[in-house]
Amino acid sequence: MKKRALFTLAVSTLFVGLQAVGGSSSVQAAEKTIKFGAPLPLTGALAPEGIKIQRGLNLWMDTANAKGGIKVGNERYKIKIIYQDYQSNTPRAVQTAEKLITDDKVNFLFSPFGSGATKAASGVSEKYGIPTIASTASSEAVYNQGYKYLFGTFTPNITLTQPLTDMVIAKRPETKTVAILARNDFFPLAIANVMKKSAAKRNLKMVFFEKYAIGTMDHSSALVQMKAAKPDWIFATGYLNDLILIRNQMSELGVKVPVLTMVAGPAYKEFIDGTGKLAENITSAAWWHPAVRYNGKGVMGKTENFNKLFKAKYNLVPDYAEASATAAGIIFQLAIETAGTLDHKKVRDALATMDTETFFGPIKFGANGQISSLKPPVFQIRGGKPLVVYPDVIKQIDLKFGIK
Amino acid sequence: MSENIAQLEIKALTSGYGEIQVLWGIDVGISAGETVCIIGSNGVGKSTLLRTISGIVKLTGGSITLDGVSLNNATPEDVLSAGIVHVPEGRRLFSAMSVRDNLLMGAYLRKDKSAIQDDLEYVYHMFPILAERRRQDAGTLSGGEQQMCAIGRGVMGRPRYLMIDELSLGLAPRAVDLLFEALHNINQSGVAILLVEQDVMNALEFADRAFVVDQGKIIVSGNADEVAANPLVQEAYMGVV
Amino acid sequence: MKLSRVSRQFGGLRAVDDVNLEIEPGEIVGLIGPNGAGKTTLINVITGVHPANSGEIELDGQRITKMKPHEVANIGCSRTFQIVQPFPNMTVLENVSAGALFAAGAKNIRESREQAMEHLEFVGLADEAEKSATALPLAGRKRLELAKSLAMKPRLLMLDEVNAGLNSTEIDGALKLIQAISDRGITLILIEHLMKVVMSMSSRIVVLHHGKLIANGTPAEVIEDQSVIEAYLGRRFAEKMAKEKNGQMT
Amino acid sequence: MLYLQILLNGLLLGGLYALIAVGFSLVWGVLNVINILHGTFIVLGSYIAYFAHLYFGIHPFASVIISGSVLFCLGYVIQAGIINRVVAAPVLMTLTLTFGLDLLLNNAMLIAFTADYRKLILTDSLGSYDLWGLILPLNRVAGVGLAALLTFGLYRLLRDSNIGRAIVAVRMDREAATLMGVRVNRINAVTFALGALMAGAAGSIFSIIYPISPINSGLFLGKAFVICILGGLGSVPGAMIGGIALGVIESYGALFFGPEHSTTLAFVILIALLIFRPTGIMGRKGYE
Amino acid sequence: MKKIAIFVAIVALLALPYFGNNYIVRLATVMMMYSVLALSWNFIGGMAGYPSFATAAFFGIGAYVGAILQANGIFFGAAWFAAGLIALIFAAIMGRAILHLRGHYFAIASLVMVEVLREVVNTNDQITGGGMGMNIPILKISVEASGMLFYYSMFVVALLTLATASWVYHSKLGFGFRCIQQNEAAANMLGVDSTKYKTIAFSLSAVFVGMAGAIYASWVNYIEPPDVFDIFLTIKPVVMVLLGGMGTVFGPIIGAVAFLALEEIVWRNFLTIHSAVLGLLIVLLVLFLPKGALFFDYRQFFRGRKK
Repeated sequence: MKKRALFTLAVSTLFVGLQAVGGSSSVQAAEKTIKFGAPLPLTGALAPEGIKIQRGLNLWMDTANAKGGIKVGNERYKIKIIYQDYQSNTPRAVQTAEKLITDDKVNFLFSPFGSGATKAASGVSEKYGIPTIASTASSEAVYNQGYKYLFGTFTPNITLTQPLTDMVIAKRPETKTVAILARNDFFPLAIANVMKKSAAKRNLKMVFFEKYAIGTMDHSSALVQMKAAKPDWIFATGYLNDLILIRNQMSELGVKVPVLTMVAGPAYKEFIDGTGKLAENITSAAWWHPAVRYNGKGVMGKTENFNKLFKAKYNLVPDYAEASATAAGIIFQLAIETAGTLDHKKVRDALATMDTETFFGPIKFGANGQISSLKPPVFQIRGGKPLVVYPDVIKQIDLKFGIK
Repeated sequence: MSENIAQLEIKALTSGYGEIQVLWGIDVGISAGETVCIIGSNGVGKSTLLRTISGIVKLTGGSITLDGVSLNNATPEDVLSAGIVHVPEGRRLFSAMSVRDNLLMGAYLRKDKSAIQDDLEYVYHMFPILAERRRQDAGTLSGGEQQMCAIGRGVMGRPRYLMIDELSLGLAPRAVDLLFEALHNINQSGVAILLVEQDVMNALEFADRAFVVDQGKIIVSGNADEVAANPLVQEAYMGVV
Repeated sequence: MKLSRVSRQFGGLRAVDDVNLEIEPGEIVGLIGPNGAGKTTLINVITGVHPANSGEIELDGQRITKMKPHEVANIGCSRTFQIVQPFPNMTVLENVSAGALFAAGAKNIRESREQAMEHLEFVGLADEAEKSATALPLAGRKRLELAKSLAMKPRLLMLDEVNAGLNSTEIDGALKLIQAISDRGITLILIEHLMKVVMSMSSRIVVLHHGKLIANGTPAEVIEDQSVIEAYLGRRFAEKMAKEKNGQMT
Repeated sequence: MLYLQILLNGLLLGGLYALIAVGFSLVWGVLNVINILHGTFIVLGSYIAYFAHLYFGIHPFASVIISGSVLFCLGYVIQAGIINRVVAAPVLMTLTLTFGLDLLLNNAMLIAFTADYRKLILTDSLGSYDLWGLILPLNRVAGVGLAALLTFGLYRLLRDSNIGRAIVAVRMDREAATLMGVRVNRINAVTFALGALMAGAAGSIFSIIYPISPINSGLFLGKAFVICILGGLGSVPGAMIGGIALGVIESYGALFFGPEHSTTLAFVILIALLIFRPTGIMGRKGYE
Repeated sequence: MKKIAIFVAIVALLALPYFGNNYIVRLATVMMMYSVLALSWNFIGGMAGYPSFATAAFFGIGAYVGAILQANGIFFGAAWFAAGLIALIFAAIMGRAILHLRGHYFAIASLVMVEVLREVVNTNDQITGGGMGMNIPILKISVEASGMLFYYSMFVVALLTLATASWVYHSKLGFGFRCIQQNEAAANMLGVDSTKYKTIAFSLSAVFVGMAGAIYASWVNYIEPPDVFDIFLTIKPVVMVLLGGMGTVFGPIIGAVAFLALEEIVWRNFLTIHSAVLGLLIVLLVLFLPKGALFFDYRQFFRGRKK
């Protein structure tokens, strides 16, 4: 009896507390706001990625709001982003997206993280006709569903691997063989498959192609086998933790190779911190890099300015995921301001016809909604920093070979 | 014997498990250095009596005192510290532990390292076979050796009162003789012994005094020889008069 | 019921050692022996809990040696436990109806309840039917155990220490009940530590010691048996008694 | 040579695995509690090592002492304060309880340290040694060496110390241990704390091998499960043999079936073992 | 009284899509799904007393079987039904193999089933899409219609599960489960074929979960191994049943509703610490109310008048 009373007390206190917290946040709607929904993986396996996107979005929101918000016609609206954690669980992301639309009544939506979840959730925004920008989805399969309301800031995966392949072969013609080790997961596997295609196109011989399970704690067997195949080029995909572990184990097992490419991670500061000297000479490609220089429109202005603001807010150098999230916000803002209304259909049309430039790069979407104007840079880690080696316009340094 | 003042005093003791009462008012007094045996058939509460004294089972009424100090609410640790050691029925050795480690467990509460070593030697001296098998797992010993180990483990607690439950159960006669001899020696060193035993004659021959328990009460008590002659004993066991 | 050369080992220990035994329908057989003699193990062997390592067991000509416990139960061979094992979260009635339902083939729960009620009346627990099984005192639980076994409509019933822990009036009651059960034509095996109890009841007594069958005969024969006395009271007591007896004779 | 190298890799991995499992196995064997918190404890140990290195320059092998002590205290408090209240309850209860505690602690770490992967990098990394073509990754060898030392230390503690014997005694016969004057509640808490200590120490060693994030706790826990079943419960040698077996199985599994199947293989073996030999390779006989 | 209450509840739930918005309908669908999971787990965990952690395995099997069949052009209703059937067969076979284990060993064996299946699905990418996940053909009907379709489908499965639970509870089968739960050895002695009964309980805990998994897959259009073989799918039903009362007919449903309510409130209001709050609740629940938070009230309520 006593225990039950105690529990009831605890639970009811909790409920009251919950209501208080829940209530207070929705009270102050005095000034006009535009609500953006952002279902993100803030906990679970993808939490690091989710937090990056949140950083990027927050930077946009704060910067834009500081400048008075979004101008719609003659009125100014403050930006409000409603975050929901979908716990790195894709179906939950779908559910969350729907909740944001029907329950929180958001005007616009940002996609969940990655191609898989974006694809799954895009059905919901299409259903309700909510313009949605995906800041981290690159697979063409996501955009080839015939949806009208989905736009994405990442070019197809092949735009990452093809320039890389071309460049490696141009600079080092004796490159003949390639080995691929891929995480058995949506994006890493997709990029590995694309790499396979790019390699085949250039007549590189595939001497090793293996997938590893999610949560693999030891890559030594695969690496020893790979070493025995003596490839000229090793291409490893996965997320941060996988790539850090693979790089460390490569060094432990004395796997040496002329070219080592890793996707997606080397662009992240955590990767360079986590591998130290071993990061040196690793190549990678991403959709954006802080070294790019664009004379952007919108609240961020030039790329340099974005880098500065980001540094000031987080004391970090932004990476492509963070930049893409900020860019997604700016794209929305530009589209809404162009449309001069919050009407979903009109904003959607503004997005579809958009042709402009931001700090992130030139923005123009293809017929399927995926960005077509972006030229992803290839970069290499040199002296602990990712430096651009391609395209030539923004090149910071020449590609160097040899991984110890 | 009767002029000895009882130091372990049990009065009107009742106890049991949950709602089931097993002991219905036991009165026993045991003096220092005495040997006492408790006999009676299965399930009459002999083991429960020992378990209540050693604090595993909570008493529900009556009192247990040692030298006038109440042990009514004592934990097994307190009882042990007070000098009462219980060698449980079925030996209950730590079977995958070596003989030596089992013996050392008996001295768990003691801090006097050198004295523990001495006592270890004393036990080995008393049961040379244990010395031989000190590294062997206790579970691999024969029944008799296990009982020796259990008694040795009890002795390692430096008891003033040693309570032994079912000494000879399932053991060969030769082993039983050895054990009784050892108990005799232990008793000679000043330790009082409270023995629960089914081999009536052996028990009565060994003990100074005896109690017959039936249905949670003491029905016969007195000098061992007198008890041996009492026809109730045989009845209590075999149902024949 | 027929056991031929039945043995069961646990590790190195022969808990049941080469036991031969025949029991006629309707008999009351007392199975006795000191602590650890293997009585309960023998029951476990018969009921299939610990199947025999060797030997054969037959019930009415049917071989039951390798049967599982529930199969043994279903052919009319039931037992009670030394330590009573009611289902704690069920009522007394539910406990008994379980026996009727699963072993005696009651068609549905209602029928099993009706049957159970009869058995509860028989053992004198009808008034406690709706009580929780754990609320019964020990004597009541022993009766419950009996009712449960009876509900299984057994041909052979093995009673494992039904009297342990009871006081003398309770024992008298239990004995009457056992007699009544026997009067229904059910073959009984009484496992007892106490000879006292079985003496009056049994037509035949079987004594186990160290897993071996050391005596098999009428109560009067068994009580005089030297090895039985030795098993019970210890070697010396037995010798002493033998001496006394010899003394009387000469 | 390839096979030999993979055997070596498997053994090294197995040494680390053994360290993951040994504390978990101890708690399971003695308290009969499946400690879902174990993985999170390991991660916490890694963070302690990481910050000790970052701010004070303490080598992770030295910070084993710090993380071990911190985790010991934390474990003691959690057991004595919370878990002990239901230690006698059925499996389901204790398991659900530690699951709830794990959600709590893991979330707390997520907030305190964020989910970002961190990695401790040694300034004076030992590199590798080439032994007639066989590559010895020295950092890992040293880590495994320390792991073996710690495991052996626990083994000796359980065998030779008074408290260790008491732990073993409680595991084998709770009531008999009580009769020896052992306070079972205290031993429970000490055992749990020792389990946490081993987890913390493992975390310290792992900080130079694995990226650190609260997300990793599930991985460690999963391995601990498999190893315990492989090696049998509650014994130090069992955990060692189970760990090494798993390491070798995974390594050769990756070679013969491809890396994507190596964990599956381990699980399949585990389920087969459970079905046919639930006491593990070592059986019940293995003891501390 | 009891019948009226159930009738009112059913009518209210049937009418729900006509009053609630899409989000409410979605939430109600989840509620139905949770009820199915909790009721199903209760067969093996609550009634028969075996701590099964295999729920996610059955759910995943159902989801993938349903998805694969639909991808191959099978009508969705048939695919859902087949999914339940396959889950049932799988459980019956696995149950035979692992139900002789007890306590922790059984718990782990059932848990490992989830891991093995996830990996098997992950690596057989020809059939399952592996790590790339799987898309389920979208039904060509309106948003509202599809929301209602999935809600009602889940509702029917939940009702089916409830009806089965109620029938089992009052039948010989459930009686046997309870006997096993309380004392398996004694149950055997009474003639309960415990192997058979346990296998039935395990299979019952699979069939409806399999169907729910298949409906779920169709509902979200996209599944991937870590999502449908999710350890939380295994743990949540346990917490729900603990919350509502083990081994009862309605307890699991009440637990499921309570859990969902808590989950939603916590999830909405404690963005970054929701799992900690959930953890705290679980801890409080186990420490203070091991018999179920809502155990007593409704039991009295339903039982009180009968006698």
